[in-house]
Amino acid sequence: MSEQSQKITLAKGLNMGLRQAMEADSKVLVMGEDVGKLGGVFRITDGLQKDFGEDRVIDSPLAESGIVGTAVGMAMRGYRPVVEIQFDGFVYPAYDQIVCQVAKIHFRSKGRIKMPIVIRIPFGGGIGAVEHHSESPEAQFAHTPGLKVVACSNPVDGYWMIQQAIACDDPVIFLEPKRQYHADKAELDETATPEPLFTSRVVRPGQDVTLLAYGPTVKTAMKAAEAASGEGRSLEVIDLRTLSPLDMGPVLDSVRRTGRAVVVHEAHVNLGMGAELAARITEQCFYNLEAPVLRVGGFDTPYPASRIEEEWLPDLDRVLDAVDRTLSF
Amino acid sequence: MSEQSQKITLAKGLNMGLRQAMEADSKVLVMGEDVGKLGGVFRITDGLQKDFGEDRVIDSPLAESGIVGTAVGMAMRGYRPVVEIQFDGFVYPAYDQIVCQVAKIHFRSKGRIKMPIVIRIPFGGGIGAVEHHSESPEAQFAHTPGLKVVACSNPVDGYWMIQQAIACDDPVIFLEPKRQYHADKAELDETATPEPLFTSRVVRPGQDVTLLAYGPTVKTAMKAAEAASGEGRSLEVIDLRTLSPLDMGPVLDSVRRTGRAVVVHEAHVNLGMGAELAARITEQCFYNLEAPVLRVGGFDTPYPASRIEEEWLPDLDRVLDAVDRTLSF
Amino acid sequence: MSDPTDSAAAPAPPQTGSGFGPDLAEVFGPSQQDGGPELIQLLTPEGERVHHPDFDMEFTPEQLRGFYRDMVMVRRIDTESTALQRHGELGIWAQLLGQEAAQVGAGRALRPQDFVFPTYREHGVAWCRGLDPLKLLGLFRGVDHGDWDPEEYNFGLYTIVIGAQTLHATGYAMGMQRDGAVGTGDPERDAAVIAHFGDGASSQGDVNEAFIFAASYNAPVVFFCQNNQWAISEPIERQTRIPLYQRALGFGFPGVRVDGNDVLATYAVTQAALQRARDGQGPTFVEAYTYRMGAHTTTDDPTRYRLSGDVESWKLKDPISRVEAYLRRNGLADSAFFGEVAGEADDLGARLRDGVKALPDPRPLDIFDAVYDETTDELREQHDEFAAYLDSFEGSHA
Amino acid sequence: MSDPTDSAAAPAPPQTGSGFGPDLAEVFGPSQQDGGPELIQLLTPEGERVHHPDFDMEFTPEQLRGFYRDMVMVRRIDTESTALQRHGELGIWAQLLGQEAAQVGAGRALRPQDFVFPTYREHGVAWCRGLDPLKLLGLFRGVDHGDWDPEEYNFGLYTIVIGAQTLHATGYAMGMQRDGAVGTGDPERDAAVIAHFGDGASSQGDVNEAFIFAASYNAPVVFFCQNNQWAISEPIERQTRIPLYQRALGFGFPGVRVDGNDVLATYAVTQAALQRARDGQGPTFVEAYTYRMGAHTTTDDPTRYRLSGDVESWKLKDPISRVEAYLRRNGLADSAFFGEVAGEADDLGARLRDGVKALPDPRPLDIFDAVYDETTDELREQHDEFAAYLDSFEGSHA
Ligand SMILES: Cc1ncc(C[n+]2csc(CCOP(=O)(O)OP(=O)(O)O)c2C)c(N)n1
Ligand SMILES: Cc1ncc(C[n+]2csc(CCOP(=O)(O)OP(=O)(O)O)c2C)c(N)n1
Ligand SMILES: [Mg+2]
Ligand SMILES: [Mg+2]
Repeated sequence: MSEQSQKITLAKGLNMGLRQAMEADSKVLVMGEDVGKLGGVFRITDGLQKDFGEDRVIDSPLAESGIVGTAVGMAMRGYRPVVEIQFDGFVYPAYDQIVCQVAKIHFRSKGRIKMPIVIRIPFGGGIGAVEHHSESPEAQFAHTPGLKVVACSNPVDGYWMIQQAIACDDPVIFLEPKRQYHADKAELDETATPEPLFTSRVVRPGQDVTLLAYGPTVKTAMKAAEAASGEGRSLEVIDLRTLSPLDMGPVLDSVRRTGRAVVVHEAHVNLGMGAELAARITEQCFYNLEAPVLRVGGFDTPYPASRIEEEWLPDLDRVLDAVDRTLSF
Repeated sequence: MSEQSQKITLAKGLNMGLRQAMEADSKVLVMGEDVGKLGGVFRITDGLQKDFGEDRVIDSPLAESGIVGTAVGMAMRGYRPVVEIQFDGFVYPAYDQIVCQVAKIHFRSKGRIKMPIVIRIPFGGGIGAVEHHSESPEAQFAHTPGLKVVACSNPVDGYWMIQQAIACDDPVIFLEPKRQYHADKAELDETATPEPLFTSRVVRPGQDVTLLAYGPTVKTAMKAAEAASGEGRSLEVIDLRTLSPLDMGPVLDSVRRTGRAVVVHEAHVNLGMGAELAARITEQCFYNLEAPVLRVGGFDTPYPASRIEEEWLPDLDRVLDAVDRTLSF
Repeated sequence: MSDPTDSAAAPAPPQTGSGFGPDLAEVFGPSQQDGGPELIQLLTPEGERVHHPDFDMEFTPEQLRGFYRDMVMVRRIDTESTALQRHGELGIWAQLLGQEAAQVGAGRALRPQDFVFPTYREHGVAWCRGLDPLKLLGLFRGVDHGDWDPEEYNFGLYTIVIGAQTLHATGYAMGMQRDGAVGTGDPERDAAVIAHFGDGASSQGDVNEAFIFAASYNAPVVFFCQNNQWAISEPIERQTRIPLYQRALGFGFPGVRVDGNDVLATYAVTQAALQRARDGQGPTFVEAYTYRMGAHTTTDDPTRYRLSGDVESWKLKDPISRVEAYLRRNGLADSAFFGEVAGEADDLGARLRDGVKALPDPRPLDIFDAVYDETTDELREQHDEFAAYLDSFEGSHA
Repeated sequence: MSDPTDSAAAPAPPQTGSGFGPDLAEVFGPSQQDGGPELIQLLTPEGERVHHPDFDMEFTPEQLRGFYRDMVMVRRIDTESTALQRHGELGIWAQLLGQEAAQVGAGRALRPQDFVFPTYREHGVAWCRGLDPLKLLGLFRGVDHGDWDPEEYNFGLYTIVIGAQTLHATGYAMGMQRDGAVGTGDPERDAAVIAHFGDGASSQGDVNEAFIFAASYNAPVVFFCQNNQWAISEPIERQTRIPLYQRALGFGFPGVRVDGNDVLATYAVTQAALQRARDGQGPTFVEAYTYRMGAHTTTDDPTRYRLSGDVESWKLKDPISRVEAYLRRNGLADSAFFGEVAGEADDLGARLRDGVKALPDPRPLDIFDAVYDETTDELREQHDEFAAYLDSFEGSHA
C-alpha cells in the first residue's frame, strides 16, 4: 500500500470525504440529529465537530423539516449545507421542504438562487432494524425535477462521490447503503482522479444479460454474476450510481449487446427505478431486446419485520431466477 | 330526463356523492381547510356543514399534517374521515403521515386497525394558477404499498367513485381533475349500479393504438381519438380510473389487439405512471407489441408559470404525435 | 405469571387541579375582540398620538409624511392590481387592503443589510425595499414565479406554501451569525432577518419548528405575523384560543402585539425587535393586529363566511386616514402635499396598467431553463425534442 | 415613476425595547438544572412525603405497595430485555431505566375507557394496561411490529416516527367528543386520551400541530412528555431554552412540571389532568421531569456524549428506592412483601427469557398479509409467484 492508499470501509470513505470537503471550503456545513459529539448514529460524521467546531457541525433540534428548511436558508446565504437524515424512513417530515423548496427554488428564481444542498440518507434494509429504518425512498426523489439523486455502493465511490455532490451547485439526494457502511473494505488512492458524479459504470463485463443495480444491490448483482459464471452464464453488471439524471449511455450500450436486462433494487417494484429503466430501455432498444426488461425488487408491501427481511429483499437467488426467466423468453 | 336523472358537473357529482355518503353513514366526517362555511375553495363540500353540522364537517387549523394525523386518530376511533387537501401542491406537509401512518397502520397492526380514510386531492393543471396549484402527485402515492389510489375523470364517476372510496375499508387517495370541476355536464342516473371502484374502463373502442389516460387526460385522449378518426385512425381509449392497484385486464386485452400503446398523464414522465404501465405491458405483451409503449406527459421540469402551462401539459397534438411515432415504428 | 393488572392502584376521587392555573374563561378571554389591553399603539384610529411606556418614539414630520406617502402608494398598487385582475390582465391577485400600515411599518424599520422573507402578500414591504411593483405582477399574471433578484433587494421570492419561508428565514439568520454579522456593535454590519407570515400560517408545523430552531440557536430573526383575523374563510379562533403573540412565550422568546393599523407603532416595535436581533439577543415574535379588508384573493368571496358589519367596524380603524388626520390636524402637511401624493399614485397606477401588458410572456422552450444550475443530458434531449416538435408546426407554436 | 425608496423614513436611533420583557438571563435561567421551583413533588428522593398546595393527595398503603411492585416489575422487564438483547434474542431494546415512576404514575392514573398513544419506550404504561410484556418483545425481536390488539387494552401500537402519535391521540380524542364520551359527568363514560412523547419529540412539527388542534377543539387529551433530558445524544437545551412545560402556555392550555421520578406526584398530576380532559376542560401538558439512566437503546453508547457524573447524581433520585424507603420507614411493608415482589420479578424474568425464544418467527409468505383490508389482485399475484418460487427450492425456504 502506497502512502496515499489505504483500506477503508464505506463509513470511513464518507467520513474522509466529508472532512476533505470541509477542509476545502469553509462554507461547507454539516447539519442533522446527533451529528456532533456522537458523530451520527452510524459515525459517518465522527470527529468532525471536534475539528470544525459547533458552528460548522450542527446538532439540530429533532425536526427534519426544520433541518432541511434551515439548510435552505443557509444555502441562500451562501453556505453549502450537508444534511444528514438519520434513517431513510425519517426523511418524510422534510418531504415538503425537499420537493417544494429545495427542488424548486433554482427554477422559481430563474437560476438566481443556487441550492447547493446535499441530503445524505442512509437507505435500504438488511440491518435487522425496526420499522422505518430500512426504506428505499429514491424513486420519489428521482420523480421530482430539480433534484439530482445518486447512490454510492462502495468505499471508494463513497469518498469521491460525497465530495463531488458537495461541490455540485444543484441539490443532491445522496443515498448511502447503510448495510454496507462497515461491511467491506476497499483500497482508496486519494491521488486518483474520480469519474464524474453523474455517470454509470460497468463493474463487471459480460455478454448474456445486463444486470442494473445501485447502492446495496450492486453487491447482490456481483454475487449473482459470480454464481452465474459458474453455470457458464456471463452477466454484465452496471452500477448505476446516478438515478437522476440517469446515465443511459452505458446501459443502452450494454443492452444492445446482451439483448436482455434485469434491474435489481430494494425499493418496491411498482413505480420503482426499474419501471423507468424498463420503459426507457424498451423505447430505445426495442429491436435489440430478446426479452422484456425484468425487475427484481422489494415486494409491493410495507417493509416487513426484520426476521423476515432477507426474504423480502432481492437476493442472489431471486436475481438468478429473473436471469433464468429472461433467458428462457 | 327521468326523475332520477339530471345533468351535473363533476363538482356537483362529488358534492352529491359526499352528501349521500354522509347520509348513509353517520361515521363519515369531512375535514379540511375551508370545507365548512365556504364549502371549500372549489365548493365541493358546499352546504354540507349547514346540513350535517360542525362536528361532521370540520374546518381545521391550517396544517395538513395535523389534518391527516387527526384523521388517523378518528379512524382508529371508528370514524371514516374524508380529508380535503386544498390543492395538490399542499399535500406534502402531510406526506409523512400519509406514507408512514395512513399507509402502514393496517399492516403494522396485522389488520387489527382499519384505516378507512379518503384523502381527496384536486390535482392537475390548466386553471391558470400560481405555483403549487397544478401538481400531479399520483405516482408517489401509487409507489406506496398500503394506499389505494384512484382518479375520476367525469361527473358520473365522481358521484359514484367518491361513495365507493368512502365505503372502502382501505385508505384511498382520491384524485379529482380540478380543471374539470365545472367544465362539462353529464347525465347522472342515481338508480344505476356503478362498476366496482378498482376497475378500468374502455371509454372508446378502437383497433390501431391504445391510449391510456386518467383524470384530466381522459378528455385529451378522447379528443385525440376523435381527431385521429378523421384521419382514418382508430384509437381505443381506456380510462384507468384506478392507479393502485392497476386493473391490467382491460389494458392487456386492448394492447394485445392493437399492439401499440400510448400513456397520457400530466405528471412528469420520469417515473410517472407511464413508466410502470410501459414496464408491465412490455413484460406481459412482449410478443404482441409492434412498438414500444410511448409516454406523453408533463416534462421533467417543475410546473411552469401559468401563461405557458398549456405548452407544458400534454395536449391533443402531442398525443397525436406520439400516435404517429408508435405507428411508424 | 401474575396478572399485571392486579396491582392497579385504586382510582382516587377525581380532582380538578386548580394547580393548572386560572380557568379557561379567564385565560381565553375577550382580548381577541379589539386587540385587548396588550395592544401597542402610538396613533389612535382617530389620529391622536398616544404614548407607550416601552415603545414610545419621536417621529419627524418628514418621516410621517413618508409613511403616509408609502401607504397611499401601496394601496394604489393593491387597488390597481385588483382592477387589473378584473380586466383579465392578472390571473389572480392577493389583496392587502387594510394591511398597509403593518407592511410599511415593518418595511421601513429594515436596514439595507437586513433580509426579508415574504409570503405572497407582502407588496407593501416590497415597495419599501425599492422593488418596482411591476416586478410583483409577473407572478400574478402567470409569466414567472417572481422575477427579481433577491440579493439585489435583500427581499426573497414570494413563498406560497404556507409557512415554509419561516424556516428559510431562520436558516438565513443562522448564516448571518456564522458570517459574524450579528452583535458586533457596528450598525453598518449587524443584520437581522424578518420572516413574514399570517395568522393561519401559525398553525403549520414548519412555523413552530422555525420558532424552535430560532430559539435554540438564538438566531437574529423577527417573526412578523400579520394577524388579519382570517385564513381564507377561517377566523383566527380556529388557529389559537389565546392572543397569538403569546405563542412565542412558550418557545422562550418575547412576543408582542402591536396595532398593525398603526404605522408608527408597527415601525417602533419592529425596529426594536430587529435591533434586538442585530444585537445578538435572538428572535422576537411581533403580532401585527390588523384586518384583511378585502377578499383573501380576487378569487375569494368573503360574503360567504363573514359579516359585512365586521368589515365596517374595521373601516373606522383605517391605517391611512389616521395618519392623514394627524398630519392635517397638526399642520404637518398641506393640501399641496396630499395632491402631490395623489398624483404620484395616479402615475403609478397608469404605469402599472401599461406595464403589465408589456410583461413578456414566457416562450415554450423557457420551460427547460434553470431547472438545474447544470442542466442534464436528459433535459437537453427533452428540450431538443420539444423544439423539433414545435418546429413541425411550421412556426405556429414557437 | 418616482423611486419608491425616496420616501424611506429616516432610520431612528436604535432602541432595545425593554417592552419585550425581562432579560434573556432571567427568563432562560437555571431551572433546567434540578427541575426548578416549579417541580411538583410529593415524595422526595430521600423518601419523605411532602405536600403540595394544588396536587396533594392521600394514598393508601395498598396503593403505595402497588406502585412499588409495579415499578420493580417494570424495571425487571427492562433489565431482562436489555440482557436478552445482549444475548442476541432481541435485535434492539429501548431502555426505560430511571423512568419507571413516570410511566407507572401515568399508567395507573388511567381509567379503563381512556386510551393511550405510546412511543416505543412505554413498557411501564403497557404493564399498567395489563399487556403481557412478552407481547412487547416481538417488535424488538423483529418478528412483528407489535402484536397486541389496541382495542383490547386501549393501548395503541408503538409509534417510531417521532411525534406522529400525538396527532393520532388528538384525533382519537376528537372522536371521543363526537361519541359523547366527554363531560357527561358519568365517571364510567367520560374518557380521555394520553399521548406520550419525549423531550426531543417536542421539536417536531407534528407535536406542535397536535397542541394547536387539541387547543382549537378543546380535545380531551393529556400530552405527557417524559423529559428524560436526552434525545439520543442531544441534551434538552437543544430543543428548548425554557422549561419545557411552559411550551403549552403559548398554545393556550395549562402545562405543569412534575417530578417524573416521584410516582406519587406523577400519579396525582396525571390523574388530575386526565380528569380535566374527561370533564371537557380540554388539553393539558404534563412534563414528567426525569432522566434516561441507560443508553438511548441497546445500540447507543452514551459515554460518547455525556458525563458519568450526571448519571451518578440522578442515581440518588431513583424512583424505586424512594418508595421503598418510605414504605420501610413508615412500616407500610415488611420484608416478606419485598421478598415476594422480588420473587415475582424473578418469575417474570424467567418467563420472558423462555417466552422470547418461543415467539414464532414470521414465515416468508406472511409478508403479503394485511397490507390491505381487501387485498388486490396484484398482490395476490406477487404472493402466488413468490410461493411458487419458494416451492422451487424444494422446501428449503418456506
Ligand atoms: C401548505 C399550504 N396549505 C394551504 C395553502 C392554501 N392557502 C393559501 S393562503 C391560505 C390562508 C393563509 O392564511 P394566513 O396565514 O392567515 O395568511 P393571509 O392569507 O391571511 O395573509 C391557504 C389555506 C397553502 N398555500 N399552503
Ligand atoms: C421523525 C424521526 N426522526 C428521527 C428518529 C430517530 N430517533 C429515534 S428516537 C430519537 C430521539 C428521541 O428523543 P426523545 O423524543 O427525547 O425520546 P426518548 O428517546 O428520549 O424517550 C431519534 C432522533 C425517529 N424515530 N423519527
Ligand atoms: Mg390571515
Ligand atoms: Mg428524551
